[in-house]
Amino acid sequence: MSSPLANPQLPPGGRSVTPPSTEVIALPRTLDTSKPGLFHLLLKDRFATAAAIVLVLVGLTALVGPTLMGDLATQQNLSATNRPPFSLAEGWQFILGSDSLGRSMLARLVVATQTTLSVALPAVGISLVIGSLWGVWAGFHRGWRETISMRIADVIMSFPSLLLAVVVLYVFSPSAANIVLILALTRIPIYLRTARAESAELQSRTFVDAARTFGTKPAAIIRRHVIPVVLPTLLTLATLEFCYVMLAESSLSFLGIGIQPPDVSWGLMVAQGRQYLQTAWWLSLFPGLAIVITTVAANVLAAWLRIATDPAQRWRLTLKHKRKRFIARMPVKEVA
Amino acid sequence: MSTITQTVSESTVRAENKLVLDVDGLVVEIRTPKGTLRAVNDVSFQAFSGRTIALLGESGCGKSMTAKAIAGLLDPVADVAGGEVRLNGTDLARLKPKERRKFAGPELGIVFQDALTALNPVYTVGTQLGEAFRIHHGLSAKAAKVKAVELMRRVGIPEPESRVDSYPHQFSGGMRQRVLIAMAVALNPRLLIADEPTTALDVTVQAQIMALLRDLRTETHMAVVLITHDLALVAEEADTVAVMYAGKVVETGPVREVFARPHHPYTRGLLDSVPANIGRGEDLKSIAGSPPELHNIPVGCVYQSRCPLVQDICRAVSPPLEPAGDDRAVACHFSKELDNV
Amino acid sequence: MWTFLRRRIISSAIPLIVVIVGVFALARLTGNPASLYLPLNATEQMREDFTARNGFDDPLLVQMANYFGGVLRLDFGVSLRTGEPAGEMVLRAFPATLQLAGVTMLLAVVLAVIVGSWAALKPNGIVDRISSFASMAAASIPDFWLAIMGIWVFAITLGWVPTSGVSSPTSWLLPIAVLLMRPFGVLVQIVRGAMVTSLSEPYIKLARSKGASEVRVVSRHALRNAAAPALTVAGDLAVGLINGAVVVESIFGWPGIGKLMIDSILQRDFAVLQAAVLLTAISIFALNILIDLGYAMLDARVRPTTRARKRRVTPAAAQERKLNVQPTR
Amino acid sequence: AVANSEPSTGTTSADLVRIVLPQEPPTLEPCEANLTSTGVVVRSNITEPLVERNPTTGDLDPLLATEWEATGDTEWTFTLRDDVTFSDGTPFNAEAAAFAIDRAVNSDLGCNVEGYVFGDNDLVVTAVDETTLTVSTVTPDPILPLRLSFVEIVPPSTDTAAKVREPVGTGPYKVKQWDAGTKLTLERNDDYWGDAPAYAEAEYQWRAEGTVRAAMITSGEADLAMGLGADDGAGDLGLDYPNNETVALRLTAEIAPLNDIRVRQAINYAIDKQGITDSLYQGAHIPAAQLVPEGIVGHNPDLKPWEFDVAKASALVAEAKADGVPVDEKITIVARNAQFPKVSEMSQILQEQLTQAGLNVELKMVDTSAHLQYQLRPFVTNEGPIALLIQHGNQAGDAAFSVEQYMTTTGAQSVYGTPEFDTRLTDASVLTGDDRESAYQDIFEYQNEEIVQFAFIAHQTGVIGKAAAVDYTPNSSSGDELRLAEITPVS
Amino acid sequence: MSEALLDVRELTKNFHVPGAKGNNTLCALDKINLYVNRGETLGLVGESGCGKSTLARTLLMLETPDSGSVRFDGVDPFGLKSRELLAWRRRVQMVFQDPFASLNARMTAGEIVSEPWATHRDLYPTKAARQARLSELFTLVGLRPSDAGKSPQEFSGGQRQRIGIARALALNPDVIVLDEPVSALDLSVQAQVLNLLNDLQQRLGVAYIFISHDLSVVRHVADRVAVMYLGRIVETGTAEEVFDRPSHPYTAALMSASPHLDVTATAPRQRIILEGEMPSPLDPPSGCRFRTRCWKAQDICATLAPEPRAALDNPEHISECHFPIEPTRDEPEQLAHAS
Ligand SMILES: Nc1ncnc2c1ncn2[C@@H]1O[C@H](COP(=O)(O)OP(=O)(O)OP(=O)(O)O)[C@@H](O)[C@H]1O
Ligand SMILES: Nc1ncnc2c1ncn2[C@@H]1O[C@H](COP(=O)(O)OP(=O)(O)OP(=O)(O)O)[C@@H](O)[C@H]1O
Ligand SMILES: [Mg+2]
Ligand SMILES: [Mg+2]
Repeated sequence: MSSPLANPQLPPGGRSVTPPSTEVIALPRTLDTSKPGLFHLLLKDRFATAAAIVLVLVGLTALVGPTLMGDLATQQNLSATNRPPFSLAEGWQFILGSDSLGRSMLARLVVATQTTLSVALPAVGISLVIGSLWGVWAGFHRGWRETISMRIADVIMSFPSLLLAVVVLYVFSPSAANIVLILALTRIPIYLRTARAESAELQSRTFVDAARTFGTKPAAIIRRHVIPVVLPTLLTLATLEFCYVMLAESSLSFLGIGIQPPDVSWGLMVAQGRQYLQTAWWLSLFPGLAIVITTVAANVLAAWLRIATDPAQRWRLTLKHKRKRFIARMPVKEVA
Repeated sequence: MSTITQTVSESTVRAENKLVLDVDGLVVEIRTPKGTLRAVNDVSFQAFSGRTIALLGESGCGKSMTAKAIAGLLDPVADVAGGEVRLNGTDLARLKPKERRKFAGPELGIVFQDALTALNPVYTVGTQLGEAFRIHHGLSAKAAKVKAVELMRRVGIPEPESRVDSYPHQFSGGMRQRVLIAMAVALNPRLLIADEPTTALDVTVQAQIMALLRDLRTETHMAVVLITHDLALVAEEADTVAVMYAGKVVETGPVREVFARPHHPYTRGLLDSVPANIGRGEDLKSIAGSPPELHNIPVGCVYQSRCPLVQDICRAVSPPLEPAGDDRAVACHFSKELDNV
Repeated sequence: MWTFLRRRIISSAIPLIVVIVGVFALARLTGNPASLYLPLNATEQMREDFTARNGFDDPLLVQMANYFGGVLRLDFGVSLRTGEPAGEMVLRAFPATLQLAGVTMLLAVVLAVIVGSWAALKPNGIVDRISSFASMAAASIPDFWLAIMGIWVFAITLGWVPTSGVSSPTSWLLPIAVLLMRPFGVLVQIVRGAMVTSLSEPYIKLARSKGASEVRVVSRHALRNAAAPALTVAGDLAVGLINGAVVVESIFGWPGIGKLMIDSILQRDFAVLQAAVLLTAISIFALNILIDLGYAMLDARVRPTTRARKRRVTPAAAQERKLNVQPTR
Repeated sequence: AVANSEPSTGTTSADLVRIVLPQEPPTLEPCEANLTSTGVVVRSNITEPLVERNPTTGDLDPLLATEWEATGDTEWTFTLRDDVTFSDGTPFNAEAAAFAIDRAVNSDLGCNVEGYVFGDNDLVVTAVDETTLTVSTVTPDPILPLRLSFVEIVPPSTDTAAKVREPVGTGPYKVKQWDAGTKLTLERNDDYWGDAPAYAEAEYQWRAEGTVRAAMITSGEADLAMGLGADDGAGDLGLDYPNNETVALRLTAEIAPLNDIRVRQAINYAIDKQGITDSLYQGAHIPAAQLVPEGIVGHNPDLKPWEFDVAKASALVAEAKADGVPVDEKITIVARNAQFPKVSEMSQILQEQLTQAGLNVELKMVDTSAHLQYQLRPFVTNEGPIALLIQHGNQAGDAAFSVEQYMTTTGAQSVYGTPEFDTRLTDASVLTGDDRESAYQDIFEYQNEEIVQFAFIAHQTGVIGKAAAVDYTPNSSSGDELRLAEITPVS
Repeated sequence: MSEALLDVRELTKNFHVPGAKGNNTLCALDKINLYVNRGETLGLVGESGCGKSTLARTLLMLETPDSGSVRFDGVDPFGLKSRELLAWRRRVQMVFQDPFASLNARMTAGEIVSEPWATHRDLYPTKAARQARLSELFTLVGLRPSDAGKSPQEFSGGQRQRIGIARALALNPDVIVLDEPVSALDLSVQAQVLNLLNDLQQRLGVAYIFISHDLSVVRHVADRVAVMYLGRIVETGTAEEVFDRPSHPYTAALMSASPHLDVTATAPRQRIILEGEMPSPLDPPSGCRFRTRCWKAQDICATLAPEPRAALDNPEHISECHFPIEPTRDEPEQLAHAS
């Protein structure tokens, strides 16, 4: 502090001449709205945007694909089997090659989208709903309800799900609905455990106590205060499970107890294509890629969504890259 | 404002009190979704050995940010965007992380605001206390533990030999706060920053902790920066005070004088809000409104929206922190008029 | 600790019995195995003999009682398929699975800790993005596809490892690599999340304030705290490996319990199935207990009811608190 | 002569031949050696029968018996070798042979051979002297020696109360070690009465995936891989061989609309047999017109596969429909997962092609156990009309084995028959020589014209992967009994 | 005393702490006696963990007491069944300490304040009535009715606490238990909230149980004060009595320990700095609970628990101590500072 007046931060002309410009920091005026819209936020994140586009495409495919290409997907042509992909010689529908029965890979992939989703989504949905509600209920009430629920979860977790699959699929009938049932049943504990833990923690929160002081019934408290809070966590979990369920379905197909032909799912396509790995790699690669891309997209979007819907974390998304060090160290006046 | 700090320094340098910390024009910026905002805006103050300076202000005014900036422990979203932090002449803000780490501990100790959660739950208190010695003096685990016991005794933890292997959760809040203070003073730093060291504690424990801090200060002659929002605590513990508002220092000076005769309407408002001075049933004089949001600080004086003396100039020109009598400085266009209100 | 162990073991017993009873009942639902084990043109008499010999004509409850009686005498019945004692078959297969699962989990944890921590140092940074993508993709590749691909590339084309079997140390590489994918992928996400949380905890600042180097901060302070959630998830994943490495075991000819279980399901070899389920269920329960013990070792807190007075919770502080409890991904 | 750079596992030496099977033998019980999974290891390697069918010529060759003749209407007499001992040192004699036959056919063990080859009737087996054995049946049985070729001879020390896992026999090999789950090793039986086989040891492993078995051949980890499919990737190392298996749809001809013969004929017309063999099996399979392939006594070389004619099929269906047959009724094709390579693809083709003919067809893939419910009596009757995809292998070489099972009204696997047909079948079964041959040929023709319980698809060809280092020529029985003695190193 | 609005007698509450070694019964409330009259404010002070919140929660029936009685307007709420209980719930409400944790962040301010009416449907049966009352409440606590659509995050701490108060007022209660309502707030905001509470009491005649550890605040708001230590009420009396002439050493120590904004004092204040900390409630000291930290403790304190005793000059000023401070003789200097 030998020469305090030589403070480099003071404008040369003295502070009375120019009002210090350090007060207002240049704010991006375009961002004035207090809540940047979700969509707007999405567009700012390239990865999340790409993921969303992928998922929308997958969804659309599942919706309209079968009506557009349903016939094509079952049309066999025993004289044109295992045609390699990326050739238009056989027509556009064989751009991804043909399968071992001469069916268009493209069409089958498209049709399989619907089956795959119609297994994975309900399976995830059912286990999500049952597991979450049950877990929330058990965690909220604690005590014996919690203990018994957790023991039931233990039982399901250590139960061989394959046996269940065999029983349901052979004793009852091997339908997509039954696969959904098995997958849903065996994944319930995942949600049950998470929901229970969160709900047990929530039930001791002050705002829940507050609701109790009005005489609010437990069911109403769960509905109003617990479920909205645990939902984001459970939804994130559900996207991870989405991947798991697709893989489990393909493993079932591998063992011959999954989706049954002539229905077709990505998992089944990979499973059946595996024996052609050396002669016709495209039979298993494309559906495998479809699984990978969809789950990665779902997870990227879920991670993003979770941050985006959490008021406490939202800021992470809007950050630009860290400024370079030299800018950060610039004297104040130059910043303004 | 540098002039002021100098005047302060001249008057306090008197005895053996040396300038330890010199914060000069510190600016801290935080990157947020709504743009970059300044949590600390041109803050300057100094700390002298053997003395306590209090940073006083309401929640969110930037006290902790200032402390963290000094200690080089800002969150990833925050950056020091300007100013200097000289600790015994070295500008900490310009050091590389590696060099800077050499200062952390031997030169500068810090006690954090969220003291009760600051201890690592998975290590014993002894391990954590000894860590500084292991890092800076390269002691063995065994030797560090001996030092840890010593430290615990020094901060008044009973039966240190048996408690050195306890985990933080086995300690009460007051004990944990002692451990944290012990950690901060382990290597006899020249500067101790105590960020709300007693806010989470009971008054009886607070009294114990403040007594401990006073003793340590006398013993090692370190400079103390005490961060708090408690006027009474400042009145009892600090020598000088810097009152902060919305990232700026609005008034500095010796505690006694500032509290007896505040020059800034905000300081005045704070003093008036203290309930102890008003009888049962009477209304307290509260400051209307609330501090400006940092991303929306108006042009001109930061206090304009709540100030009873506000005039047009306040909405246009930000008052600089200017000397106002002995050792004091204030950032107000109308500090002179305050006494007449 | 012994009381804890005792309590846990007792409280695991009932679920264990439920599992076995469930398996028992479900298995019986899959039909009489007579036609599988009798000649194609077996007479009605032969069927009846077979059924009676194996006790399948008793009421379910009687069968169950007999079974549990046997289990208490450590008699798990005889395999219909091989005629061997089911207990022996299962005990023979189990170590193979355990070794595979053990090595896989160990590697998965080590790799995930390294990658996850690295990613957590700069959330949303380039390393984070890449590792996030890669781990997610790794976790979503169908394992059998990967297995056959692996055989094709590494065993046939490159000739580095044997295609399958357990004959040499190198034959471990492919099965482990394939099995590794999902645990690794999931764990990276978890470790990363926990590390992001852990790195934003106040004790990290405290460690830094003592001048601790970045390596020390990450490895000693953050990691140990991040270990708990990772441990829980690793436990769940290990359960999956113990219970369900069916696909990989059957492709690589790994003589493990998963393969044995699926074979015994498809072959209606009830005694073996029940013994296998019993053993895996016991080991899963044991694993859970171990994890709880590990949890306690990692973290000395017994979750005490220390409740500091919450004074002056600022919006920023509230925000920070929230950040700390939620891993980002 | 090593095709591939050797990985660290194993070596191809004249000392060891390595074989990879699709599955681990459940046991090595000789009385179940007619099961493929057991027999492929046991038969003619560990144990031997009295007589042996030559898979190439179809004739019976002497083995442990040197001669045999019918010594009465219902009695056969066998002359046995006198220079044979079991691998455990006990001598082989008529006593032992009688014991083994008794154990397999007359005991309560529930041996698979018993049901598969002998039916309900017990045999009377008498050891006349050391080397003479008589076997009598209740009714005349012209093919008794052929049947006995399925009975593996074990020493009297063999357990009679339970099936054995590791048997003793007279074969060129004996069990050395069985690491259950991992591998099975046989070693040369140095006391073998015949020529010593080339390899000192044989090592069996098992892999469920065809691609993996093929990969083990290409990577040099195995010398022979059994049960491959055309696309499993064995490439040039894959050897095709006719494996006596025939694939067909078995139609529940008593349930509408399959009860109308026009519909059953339509199904036969609708299937593109050539297309299937060409596209799925690269032309290696042969479109089938009857239940048994060439080389089996009773095969009718004049029968031609039903021609593939969708128009005709549709016309027949339409005709039936016009007569009030409920052709819209759902017909379920039931097939067994992994029963043979590309079973799933074939099922899908069948479904598609039957649909083209105007039928309402569904596909149901099931596991072995469930498949057996459809395959064997008592049949599943509550699921409407069923077209069961069957794979029938006649290991014995005589059509009798096939028609008894599949065509008589009461046959264990037959869902339809007529009294006239039954009479023909019974009559044929007691004939011998050319009469027998032509009787069965007529029977196959008759089934195609009057009965049409089946829609034949193809006679299959098996693929064995064979490393370049070994010499082996597969034959029609290779899949059921892989004779190690026939494997030799490439010199 | 019989006409007291709320009368608590011998209220005891134990917690079972499963993990604890040895004794696992934690006595959080030990034979609490207190009463509140209509329209008055009872201040409750004490250190962290002494049982203040437990008392509040028990009064709100969030915990069930182990023994003792609570009478509210003559009825024991713990004996009530559904409908009557619901009616009772209306009359006692609570404002929580933490204005951030006590409001569900996913609801709007309006939803939060009107939440009680979802259970008490008959109170304001029509939507219009609820809407009107909502605006009224918002105005009453000094918020704009237009703020109803905002979510809690958009409010400052003081405003949030106002929302909490409005929610407590929604059912028109007779008593509001305020559990440290201002300790999370800044000084200037604290003043606003205290003013609001004062104003509401004067207008609505509602009684408060005001829990705080900040003596200056309690002194400002309370008519009567109860001082708690380790689950017991060690001293009660009117605010002036207790603050000006504390009789229990603990009360004196508390007051001495809190810092003072006294810029005129020249020398540092003499203080009673208590040794150590509050003992664990799992293992309370024998006899007088305060004896381990008391500078006046003697042998008798360890053996005999002191009985509540009224001060000589004032029967309403009761304390539990064998050696109460006599204002005339004891530590005159400290008390001077403490006042
Ligand atoms: N990570 C962050 N992101 C955005 N804003 C932040 C962050 N951390 C702090 N802030 C803001 O920076 C400002 C200063 O915060 P700081 O912690 O220094 O306040 P303080 O004066 O210490 O308050 P208190 O007394 O409550 O501790 C506050 O307005 C706060 O909201
Ligand atoms: N649910 C519970 N289970 C076990 N112990 C409890 C429970 N709730 C409170 N306690 C214990 O009861 C005692 C009194 O707690 P209480 O919360 O009433 O204290 P307090 O005076 O309100 O403290 P503070 O000022 O910190 O809020 C404490 O020791 C606490 O640990
Ligand atoms: Mg702070
Ligand atoms: Mg409390």
